[in-house]
Amino acid sequence: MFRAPVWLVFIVGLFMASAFFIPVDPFPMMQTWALKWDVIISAFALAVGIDSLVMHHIRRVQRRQNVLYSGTLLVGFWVTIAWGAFAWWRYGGPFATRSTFLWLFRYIVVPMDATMFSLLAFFIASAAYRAFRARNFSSSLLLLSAGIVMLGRVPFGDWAAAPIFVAFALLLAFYFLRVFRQYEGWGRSTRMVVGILFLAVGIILLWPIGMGGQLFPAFRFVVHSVPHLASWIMEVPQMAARRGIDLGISLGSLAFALRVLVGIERGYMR
Amino acid sequence: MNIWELIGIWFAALLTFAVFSFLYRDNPVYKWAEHLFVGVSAALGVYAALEQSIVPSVREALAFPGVFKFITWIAVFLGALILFKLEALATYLPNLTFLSRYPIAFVTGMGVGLTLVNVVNGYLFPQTQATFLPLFNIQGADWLTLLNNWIIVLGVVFALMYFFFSAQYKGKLGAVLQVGITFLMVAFGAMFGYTVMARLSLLIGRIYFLLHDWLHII
Amino acid sequence: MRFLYLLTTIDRRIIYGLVFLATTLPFLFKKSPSVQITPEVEKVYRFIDKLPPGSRIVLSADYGPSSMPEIQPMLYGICKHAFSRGHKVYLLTHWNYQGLIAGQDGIMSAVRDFNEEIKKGKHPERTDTLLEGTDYVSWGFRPGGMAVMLLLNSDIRMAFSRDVRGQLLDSLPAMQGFRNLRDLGTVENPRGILIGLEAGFTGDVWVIYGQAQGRYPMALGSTAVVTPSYYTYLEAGQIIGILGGLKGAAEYEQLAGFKGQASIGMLSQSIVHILVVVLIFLGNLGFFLARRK
Amino acid sequence: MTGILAFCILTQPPELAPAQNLMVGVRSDGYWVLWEPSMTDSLILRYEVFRDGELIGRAEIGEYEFLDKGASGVHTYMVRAVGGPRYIKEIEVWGMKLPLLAWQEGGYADTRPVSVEPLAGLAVSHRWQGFGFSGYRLEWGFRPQGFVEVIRDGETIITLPPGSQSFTDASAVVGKKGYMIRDATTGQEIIPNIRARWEAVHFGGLTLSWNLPGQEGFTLMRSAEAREQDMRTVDHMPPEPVAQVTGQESGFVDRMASREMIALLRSRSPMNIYRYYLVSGDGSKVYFSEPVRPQAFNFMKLPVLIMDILFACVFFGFLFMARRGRPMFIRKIAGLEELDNAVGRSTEMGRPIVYVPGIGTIADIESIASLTILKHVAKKAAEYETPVIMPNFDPMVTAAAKEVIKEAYTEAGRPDLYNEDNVFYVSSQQFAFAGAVSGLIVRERPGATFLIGYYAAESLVIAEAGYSVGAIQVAGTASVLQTPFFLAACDYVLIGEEEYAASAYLSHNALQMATLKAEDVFKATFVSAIIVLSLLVSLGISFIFLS
Repeated sequence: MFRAPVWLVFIVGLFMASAFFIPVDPFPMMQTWALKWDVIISAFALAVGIDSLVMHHIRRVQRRQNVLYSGTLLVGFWVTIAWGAFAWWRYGGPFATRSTFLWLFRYIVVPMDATMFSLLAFFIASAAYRAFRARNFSSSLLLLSAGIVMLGRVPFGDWAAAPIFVAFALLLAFYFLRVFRQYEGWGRSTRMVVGILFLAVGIILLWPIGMGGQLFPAFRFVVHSVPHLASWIMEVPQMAARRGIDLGISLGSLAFALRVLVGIERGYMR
Repeated sequence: MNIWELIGIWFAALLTFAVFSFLYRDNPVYKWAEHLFVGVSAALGVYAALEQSIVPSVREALAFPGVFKFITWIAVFLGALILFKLEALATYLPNLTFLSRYPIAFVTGMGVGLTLVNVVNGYLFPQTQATFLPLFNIQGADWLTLLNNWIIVLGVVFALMYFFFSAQYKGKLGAVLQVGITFLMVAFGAMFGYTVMARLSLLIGRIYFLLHDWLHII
Repeated sequence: MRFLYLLTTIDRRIIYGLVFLATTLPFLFKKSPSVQITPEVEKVYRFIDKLPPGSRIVLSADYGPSSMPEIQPMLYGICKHAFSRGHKVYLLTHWNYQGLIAGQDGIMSAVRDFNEEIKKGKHPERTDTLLEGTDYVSWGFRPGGMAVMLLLNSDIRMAFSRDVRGQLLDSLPAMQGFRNLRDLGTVENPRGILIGLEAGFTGDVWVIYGQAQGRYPMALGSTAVVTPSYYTYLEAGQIIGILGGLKGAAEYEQLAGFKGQASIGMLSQSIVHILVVVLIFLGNLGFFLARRK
Repeated sequence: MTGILAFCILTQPPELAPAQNLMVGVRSDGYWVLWEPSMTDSLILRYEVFRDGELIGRAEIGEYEFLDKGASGVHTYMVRAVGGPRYIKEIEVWGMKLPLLAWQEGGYADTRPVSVEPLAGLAVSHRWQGFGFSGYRLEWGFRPQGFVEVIRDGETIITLPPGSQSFTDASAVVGKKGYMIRDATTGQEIIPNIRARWEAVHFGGLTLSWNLPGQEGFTLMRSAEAREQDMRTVDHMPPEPVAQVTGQESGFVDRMASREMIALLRSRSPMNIYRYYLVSGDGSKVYFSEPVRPQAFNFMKLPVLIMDILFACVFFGFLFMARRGRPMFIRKIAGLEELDNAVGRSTEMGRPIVYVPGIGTIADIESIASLTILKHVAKKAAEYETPVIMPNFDPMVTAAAKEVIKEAYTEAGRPDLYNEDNVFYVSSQQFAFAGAVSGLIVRERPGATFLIGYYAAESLVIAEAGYSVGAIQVAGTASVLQTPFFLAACDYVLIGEEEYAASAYLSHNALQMATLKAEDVFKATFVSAIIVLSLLVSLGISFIFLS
């Protein structure tokens, strides 16, 4: 029973791949028409998705499980369907510019969707606060590059960057210089060196800020370098690592396409 | 600013506070708003599908001359087969649901064929070729380009080797994972920093709506 | 020491309150700071500025309501800039009704404001107001994503035979002589540009499938979440520039010389970003001081 | 006013000049006769076209072409320019006298007849080279203000727009590196950085060879017919001269056609069908060739085909080896012990485990990998007698998860512990699912949470809930955009493809092992290619797989 659709995938897949290599007559036209078929068929696929959602909630209402919520969903669904049909008849199309049907989109979907995602702004702040602790080398790198990029991309961020990094360097220096005695041998010396290093960085960064409070040229140089440092991090190291990861992922999608073409992978057929 | 818009803005503000209440705790008002949102957006999806794609496709199918019209009708018929997956039909005609596999197979075949070729032509080769960067003897280029080229080449190489699972990175080779994880951490940190601004823009958009459209303060 | 311990475990609801205040209060000051222009935004602005008048700007509004605050100011800014340079604007979308309505609202507000400016005489070279069909066209949505992009490379009318209002494309003056996206020329001698306003994966599909075959000039405006992944395309030369997040929109507004929604939001962005970094520092302060070994 | 008008017209010399350089182009729908206006065009009333002596059509004023529909075979064409002296005629319109310009059909002037016949024996070959040289790439560091002139051996070959910093000279010859870059405004001259560009597959160009009687020279001309993918002809380019050639020639390369052909093969822009013409010296004979179509196979994309075939061979090779049970080495992912001691610590605390498979459907690779890791976690939980609670986003994944957990419990020897309603479907809406799962985590207060699978924006909502109840969190997702949030909120994260490696390591499933090994082979090739070719570029030879 699985045979025919798997062969259809193989034939259509092979044709679309070979049409890429053959610029002469029949193939480009057939490829254009195959793409047109694809547009028509995926239009029907939308209907199936919506049907499974509505049927699921109808069953939950019939089984008396959270009737209020599933009821609200169904009422919302059928009211929108009715309003849409009226708008189509009245304005020649539900999404015509003057149609009142857009009221539903503008005043229910837009606020809900946008506010739902904006919750993440709160979660990001609390997650950053609780989890960005410089436990080891890699997590402190994560923290440092996040901090620089965050401060580098906002207008006043660069002014605030210098004092924050000074405080951070001095904190780390204080920690390492207090703790290095509890380690022996190699661990002890590295911690001492790192502590002194952070102390030096803190004082050097402090010097332009502390110079009599007025905007000393050195301070302005430090301030203006933060945005450039932020865009440099985005354009070079981030781009390189991202390219490495994406090359891996596209090899993965190539392998997945091969498995589906040959019919080993049939998840999509459920 | 007619009465409908006024009601709309007040209802949108109500929904916005309903969602913000989720910050405190999961509460019935939030659940009610959530389900209303799901129902309305599903119905809007129905009309989007009907008005923007199914109706124009069928209208175009009739408009094309002769043999092309016939070809387009095959596509519409093949597309209609998917409807056998609908639960209403599936309950009455369970043994016909297998028919819906053919259109899905056609669309999957299209996706697979295009992926097999275009991932290589559009991503693998161009991105790899863009990483063949000169590492020394660059006349006239300043030291920053040289440094950037080194970092890009090393970054891509170590990121790829970090996801290399056929070699046992023991002892000395462990350093490869260390350098790889360093590049990844810098990249993820940058992505995190970049995303804070994105999520904040959404919150700013909502606050702008509350202050500007609802309360007319700004 | 108790105070240090308190520093490391601030209750998350207090943090939510702080973020809410830090976002709301700056709005009341009504002062939008000047943003530093990054090269990738400037490239897009210069490219559109240098295009010969009457070239074609194709906008692909692939975003939903949740990304409207970031991308709508970009659409608004690009449309106003294109109209002031006398270019024609074309709008399509791959995100069914969401992108369609968001894009439609954006272009309508840009047209309305531009027409008011014309009436106020700000654009001496234009006497008549903008008309749908002659100055801007909205093609609407067709499902299929990749399929539609490849169709647009060979013939627009195969993918979109009618625009959103149901008018035949051939009947619109703006569509005369516009057969497919290759009429946008190439990066060397451009006659237009395709700008993908992306909030998801469609941007990569545009570059890998659309631009790789059509070779037309292309730029991407996107939410800040997705922007990092486009730097690889920028460096490889597949796109000419990126508008990243609300900051990208604010930079474009500043280049185009008007104070839009993006610029107003930048002050709150600064305050909250600084708040987040200070919170990270406080978390580490308590963490390190309390840590013995 | 009429006086002045009359004076300048009537003084024109009466005799007429014939149309100039008559040319016949061949199109799919017939012969296309083209000519340029005669010297005395102002006196000409119309042009008449004659085929083999008899009149077939005329061209109105301002038209200098005529399509002889459906014509084929050998014919002779001639164009007659009909006209005569002009005079002013007074005409009566509503009682007003208006001057009107009129012609006397005084005479006509004929062009020399042009005979058109197919060019027998014209051989066109597409020259392809593996590892072909495709020119020098010049790069210079400084940013010029004005226009930039690229000078090769003294003469300027191109002027680039201001601000350009690189140029590829496609018409270069191997070895001749006398390049100089001059900034037009400042006059500054520097030697650019020169790199030879070699291509894996290089299109050598269209080479023509023909053999015509008679000794005198010919003009080689070319016309093109651009045809869109749906076979409708888009536009015709009239024949334009390419070069002066002799009657016998073999191996003549037409450079312009090669460059356009490359553009076509690289990006399948409208398909140009070329046609060559040999026009005799005095313009009396025109030989036309058959249309030169692009080859059936687009060799420019050969590297893509080779890459696909290689990948398929490597992948299926590993698959058959894995199916026949050959042991394959996959390194132990550091995170795997984390999975086990997370379950262990959760048992010490006597609290359940929550496993969230993300919002992927059954067709996503990440959901399938997550189910494999679920089996390992469930088996470990069965040994420690800790309940596993699993909220789901997709009904299909729920059904599959139920089976996976049942198998894991029976393999661990504790089928009695399996509790049917610990694995349940929650919702298919992203944020409804996130809200419900975080509510569940806050209520159940699990000792350990596993967030493995495809995640989107809701990843942080769930991870934040897990963090607030102090659970040990192990996350794993290949969606790179969510990894930073998991890194911030979870104790251990499987980054990107480590999720697939973990599921392959745990399950030894042949298909997943083969995919991983095939990817590793190509990752190694890309790494070595980048290292070797970057060094080569530094030495001045840049190699491109796909131009």
